Amino acid sequence: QALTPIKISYQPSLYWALPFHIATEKGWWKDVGLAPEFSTFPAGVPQIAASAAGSWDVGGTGSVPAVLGHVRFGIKTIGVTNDESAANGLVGSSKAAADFAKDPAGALRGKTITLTQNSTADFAVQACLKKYGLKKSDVVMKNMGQAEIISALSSNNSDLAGMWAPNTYTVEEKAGAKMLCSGKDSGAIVPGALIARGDYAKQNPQNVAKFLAVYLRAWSWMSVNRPEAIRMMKDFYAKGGVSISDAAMNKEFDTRPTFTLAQQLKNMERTGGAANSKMDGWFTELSGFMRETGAVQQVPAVADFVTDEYLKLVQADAKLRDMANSTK
Amino acid sequence: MVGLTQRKNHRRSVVGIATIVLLLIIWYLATTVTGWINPSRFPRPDEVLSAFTFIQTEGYGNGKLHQHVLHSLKLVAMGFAVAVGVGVPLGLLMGYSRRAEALINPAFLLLRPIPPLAWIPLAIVWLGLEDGSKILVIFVAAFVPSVINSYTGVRNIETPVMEAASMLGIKGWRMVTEVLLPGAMPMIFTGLRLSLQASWTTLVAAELIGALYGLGSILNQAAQDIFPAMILVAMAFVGICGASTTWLLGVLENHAMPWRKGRVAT
Amino acid sequence: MKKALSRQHFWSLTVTGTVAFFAFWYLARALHFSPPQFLPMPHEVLFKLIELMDKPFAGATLPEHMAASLKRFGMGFGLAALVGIPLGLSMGWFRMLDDVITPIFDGVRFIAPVAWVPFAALWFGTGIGGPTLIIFAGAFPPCLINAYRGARNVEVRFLEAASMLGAGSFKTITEVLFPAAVPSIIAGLRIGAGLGWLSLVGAELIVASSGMGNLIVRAQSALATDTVMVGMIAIGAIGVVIDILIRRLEKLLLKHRNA
Amino acid sequence: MATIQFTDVSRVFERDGKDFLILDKINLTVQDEEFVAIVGPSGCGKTTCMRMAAGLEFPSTGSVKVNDVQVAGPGPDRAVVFQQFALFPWKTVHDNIDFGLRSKGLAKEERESLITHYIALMNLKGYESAYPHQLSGGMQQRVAIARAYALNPQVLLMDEPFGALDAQTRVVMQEELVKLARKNPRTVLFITHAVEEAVYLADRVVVMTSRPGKIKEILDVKSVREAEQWDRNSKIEDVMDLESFVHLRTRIWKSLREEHAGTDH
Amino acid sequence: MATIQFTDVSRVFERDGKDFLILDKINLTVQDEEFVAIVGPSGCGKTTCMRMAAGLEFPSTGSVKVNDVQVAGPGPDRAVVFQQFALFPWKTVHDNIDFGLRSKGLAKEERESLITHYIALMNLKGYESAYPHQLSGGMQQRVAIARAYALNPQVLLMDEPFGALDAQTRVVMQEELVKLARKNPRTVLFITHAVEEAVYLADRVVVMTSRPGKIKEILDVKSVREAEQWDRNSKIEDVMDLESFVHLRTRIWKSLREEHAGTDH
Ligand SMILES: Nc1ncnc2c1ncn2[C@@H]1O[C@H](COP(=O)(O)OP(=O)(O)OP(=O)(O)O)[C@@H](O)[C@H]1O
Ligand SMILES: Nc1ncnc2c1ncn2[C@@H]1O[C@H](COP(=O)(O)OP(=O)(O)OP(=O)(O)O)[C@@H](O)[C@H]1O
Ligand SMILES: O=[N+]([O-])[O-]
Ligand SMILES: [Mg+2]
Ligand SMILES: [Mg+2]
Repeated sequence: QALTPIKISYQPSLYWALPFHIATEKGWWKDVGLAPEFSTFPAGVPQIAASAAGSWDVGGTGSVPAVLGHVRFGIKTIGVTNDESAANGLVGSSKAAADFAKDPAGALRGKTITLTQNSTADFAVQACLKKYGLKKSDVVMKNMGQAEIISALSSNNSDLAGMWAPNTYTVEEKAGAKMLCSGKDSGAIVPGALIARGDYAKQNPQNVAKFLAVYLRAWSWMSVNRPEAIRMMKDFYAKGGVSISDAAMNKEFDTRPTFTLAQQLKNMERTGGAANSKMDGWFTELSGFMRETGAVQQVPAVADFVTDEYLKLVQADAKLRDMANSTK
Repeated sequence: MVGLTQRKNHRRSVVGIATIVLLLIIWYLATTVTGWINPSRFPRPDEVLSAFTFIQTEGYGNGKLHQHVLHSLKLVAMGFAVAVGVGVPLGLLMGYSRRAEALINPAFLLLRPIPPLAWIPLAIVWLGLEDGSKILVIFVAAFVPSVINSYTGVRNIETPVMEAASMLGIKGWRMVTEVLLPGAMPMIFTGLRLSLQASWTTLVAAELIGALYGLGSILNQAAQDIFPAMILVAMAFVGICGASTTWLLGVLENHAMPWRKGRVAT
Repeated sequence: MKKALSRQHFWSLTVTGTVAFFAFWYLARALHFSPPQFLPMPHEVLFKLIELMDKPFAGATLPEHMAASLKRFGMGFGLAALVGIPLGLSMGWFRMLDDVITPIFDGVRFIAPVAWVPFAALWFGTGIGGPTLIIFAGAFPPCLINAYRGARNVEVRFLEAASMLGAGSFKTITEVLFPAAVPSIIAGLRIGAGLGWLSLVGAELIVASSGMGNLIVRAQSALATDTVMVGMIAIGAIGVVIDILIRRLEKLLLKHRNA
Repeated sequence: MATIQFTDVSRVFERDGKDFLILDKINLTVQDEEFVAIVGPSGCGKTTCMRMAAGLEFPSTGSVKVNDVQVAGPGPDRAVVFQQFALFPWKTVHDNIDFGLRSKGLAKEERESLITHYIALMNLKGYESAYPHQLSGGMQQRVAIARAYALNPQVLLMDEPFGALDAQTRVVMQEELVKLARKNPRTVLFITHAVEEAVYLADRVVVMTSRPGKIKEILDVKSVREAEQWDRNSKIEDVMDLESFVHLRTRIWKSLREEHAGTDH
Repeated sequence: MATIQFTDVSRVFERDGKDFLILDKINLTVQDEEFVAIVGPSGCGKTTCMRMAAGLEFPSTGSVKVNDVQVAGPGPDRAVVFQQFALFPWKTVHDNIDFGLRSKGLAKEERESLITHYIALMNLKGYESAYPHQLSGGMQQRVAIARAYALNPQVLLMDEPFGALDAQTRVVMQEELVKLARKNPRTVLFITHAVEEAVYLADRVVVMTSRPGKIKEILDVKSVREAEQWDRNSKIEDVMDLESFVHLRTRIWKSLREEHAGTDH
């Protein structure tokens, strides 16, 4: 039987993208009759913009671009890649870290923070500021790409930065920087999003379900095969030019919760027809943040784009469900 | 025969304005009534207008439009000035002295083809996140045309003119100020125009380096927000600034070379 | 005019200049002008370059990255030349076309090729289309302007001779304007190739999986300054090679004309 | 049959917003197969006259007719030999001559035989595939003349065709033009600054006044030549010392010097 | 006192890796205040000779001396008038003349009086602040000559100074040069293609052979002029019909034609 092509997009060297690599290495796509064509993007924004040109059908991205993608191009969020709350946050140079240990609010007030605006790291940084009783206007924020931020931080041209993993590990290991306050520390839940182009999902629900099943299978497998997974992770990160220590890789596994099919469905369970699931809460928070930054003009209704429809298709199909839960 | 006829300027501007108006109408029709173009892929005129009003009144990307424009003008002016200040004398020197050329050329050849964008990492590391690093990136882009054109300008001074100068016993500083500089002036100005254009086209890259204000930072921010209408507003103002600074340069050029008055401009 | 240097003298100065350049580089490090991890030494860069010839970084070896970039460049630059030269020549001949296109063109030429990145993503996405558009945006203006200027600057006597000999528009454009404008067109191709090649780094922001631009951004993120420099030098070297090739083409086309 | 007829031709040029009268009521008819030379001070409008006959320029008032038809534009019936040759530098000798023939839509064979003929006539054999820059000035000029002649035009218009040549080469070219004109007579309008050249070549010499250009006088060289029995085949240095030649030459000289004193050279 | 002395001067040029002998054993002495004209076929090496006297070019063998001193480089003692005028386009008439004077370190007043003098002499009054492109060709040439004369050089070197002018303007310039030479005699080396010009202006005319350039013959015009009592102040058209003039002219003509036949024009 001929394989159905499907265009999958992700960002290289990110923890949540590892399942794509593993599924490919293991040859799991053809088990569900899919032939993936991958495209990768350095950040979420160009990734979702490319959906307008039909460059991809499904994929994973940060939750901030997921919301923006819905508002601009009708992209659906169909699941969660991982909880990366601990992996996004405010990073400081060793000097800034010392000041921060003594007086967090004082160490931040009036300082310049370099960060990538409209990113999950931005979201986490805002939550951290709130936690220490600071307003946005109490600091100066400079918008830069992650690569520029790394250069600036490591050459002492910036002391405070909003970053995400594995860039955080890079600066921790190579420039002596420290994570000062993550999303997790500040109570900001930062989910990663599994996404699908709206019209593609509508026309090919089964393909989307198959995609989800393979993705979930990879997490299931990794949960019991960490040493091999770490080996593959090393390859995968290297492809994106990232080289971090084994310890940092293990830390990725330890600090970034992932969700099984059952957990995903539970996170998304709504009662009484209201958008009141756990995930609805996360994404409402995020949307509020984006309204504040001006990235979107109105807070979008979560029910319009966060949907468990496709996970339910996986659940409903015995073969796919088994696959999603398979540790082999 | 069309190609042989003299072009009249007023006719040109009438056609030019008509063309632009026509384009605006086509744009309007294509994005609204007819629906040929999906507005999510290219914004409607009214969206652009409201983006313009928005940045004018409420501000966008840390500031109002005029703050952005002024900051970009400042960056371009500095980068351009440094590039010209270093590039023109260097080009004159390399043009005049074969020794200097042989000596300097290797470094120039090695550094010249490296894209300004590729300098960003080093610019940040060396000069930090303030204006210095942005000016360096603009400088890198604007430097090359200034050098090359000044060099070519000197080399293209007609041999009889150079021989006349040596026949008259001209040497040293007088040679530079009274022969090389005026002789190479037309080419130098061509170089300055190219340098200016390079400065503007590099602005966006330069402002990737943590800019608070600037048209480039607006472009970057609007790209991140996927706000095509705002992108167009920023593009339009980059175009307007580029065209007006070039016009200013043209005015300067006319005054700088009184001996060319009444000749056909290139 | 100054006399040409003897070959020996020229090379001794050139070598001196080259040595001085590298000496300055080492000196900058010795004087702690910049922290070591941000200013690798020439030999370190060289070793890195040799290493990257067959060891992949960011998913591909250096030659593979180069090949990916060159392919995109070829498309964008080829298109720019293919559209820009005939259009520029036609604008030089048909006044109406000139009047219509020039004002549009004057407005857009100050806009950085990288500024088109968002639209390139919106219109063409990841395929070859997006990068092609951006490289095109860099290379097109000089191709067009120089073909146009070349055509406008054709000596009137040639045009008069052509019309006296009964040539029509097509024949005039192909057999008079084009050959007469060749030097100017070549200069435009050289500048255009340079700018197109520079825009590549921007273009590769939207396609992250390969290419020289990607290599540099990835290396920057990994704090691998030596790899960044290898990328810069490789980009520079290819730029020089492209320029040399175009000059060869010029020699070929102008073989029969005097200097 | 081909004639060129200027009737009350005036030409005004605008410069810096002001109108300048350049040519003032020119009346001149060049007869079929007649060779007319125009001399006159620099800037008097000679080139402008010729360009009007070529259709590259138009009168402000009056009319220019070739064969009783108003001139509307350039065409291969009126071949022009420009002062700077205007050969296409990117075409070989062969292709330069061929360019106009192809425009006329002649068959390949016919074109080749014409090209061979004129290359031989102009003594250019062996140089078919040379490019203009590989030729000396005199040879380039012969190519330009061959290119014009090959079109088999009714009218030949030549604007200081030998002006850029050194004096020695110039003489050789004059002699060749005389030979050619004998073998292939044409209606010719010939502009020159060199009075000897005009007297040696022309049937009639038109002397113009300085700006605004008017016709000052017309000298009938042909009747003198026939009366004095100059040998039409002789070299210029054989005739230029003849008293009748010297007399005509000096007469034109002086007429021109009067004009020259009036202009701001 | 100023003389120019070429002794066994040969010059070889390399082109495409091959050596070409351009000048072959030139021996010539130009006496103090003598006016020597050189004529010869195109490419025979006339300009090369002149450039060697100017110090812009050097002999391969032999020596070029000015005032018995070997020429080592250009200098304001030997003023050059180039064929293409070589005025500085970015300087006014006044400043072009002044440019060389400033190099000589003269005081401002003295310079101004010299400039005024030569501007008047060259009939350029009123054009002091004009730029070269605002002048006609003849006027530009007069500025170039004024610039050269103002330096008060011992030697004047002129390379086809009137080659680019039309025939009428040329005559006016020739007459002005004769007038000037009478008021301010100098040692002059003058290159031309026009034989009449050489005969009209020079004391001696040197005829050169075609490549490699050798001196073919030297004609003593001065003795003829003095013997036949040509009026040195007369206009060219007054002398050019004199039998002695025509005879000399035709003699040189024929000598050149022989050379010309030998070159591939
Ligand atoms: N397109 C034009 N616009 C304005 N003035 C012009 C134009 N063409 C020619 N003229 C003027 O017309 C006059 C006559 O020019 P034309 O070229 O016919 O002179 P000419 O007799 O051929 O002179 P020459 O002997 O120097 O070639 C000149 O004063 C010139 O400046
Ligand atoms: N720098 C050079 N390199 C090689 N050949 C040269 C150089 N300068 C002159 N020649 C050659 O030397 C010869 C003599 O040149 P020169 O300019 O002296 O001739 P000329 O007698 O002044 O000719 P014309 O009358 O055409 O001005 C020519 O064949 C020329 O090609
Ligand atoms: O995926 N993000 O770029 O946040
Ligand atoms: Mg004329
Ligand atoms: Mg010469």
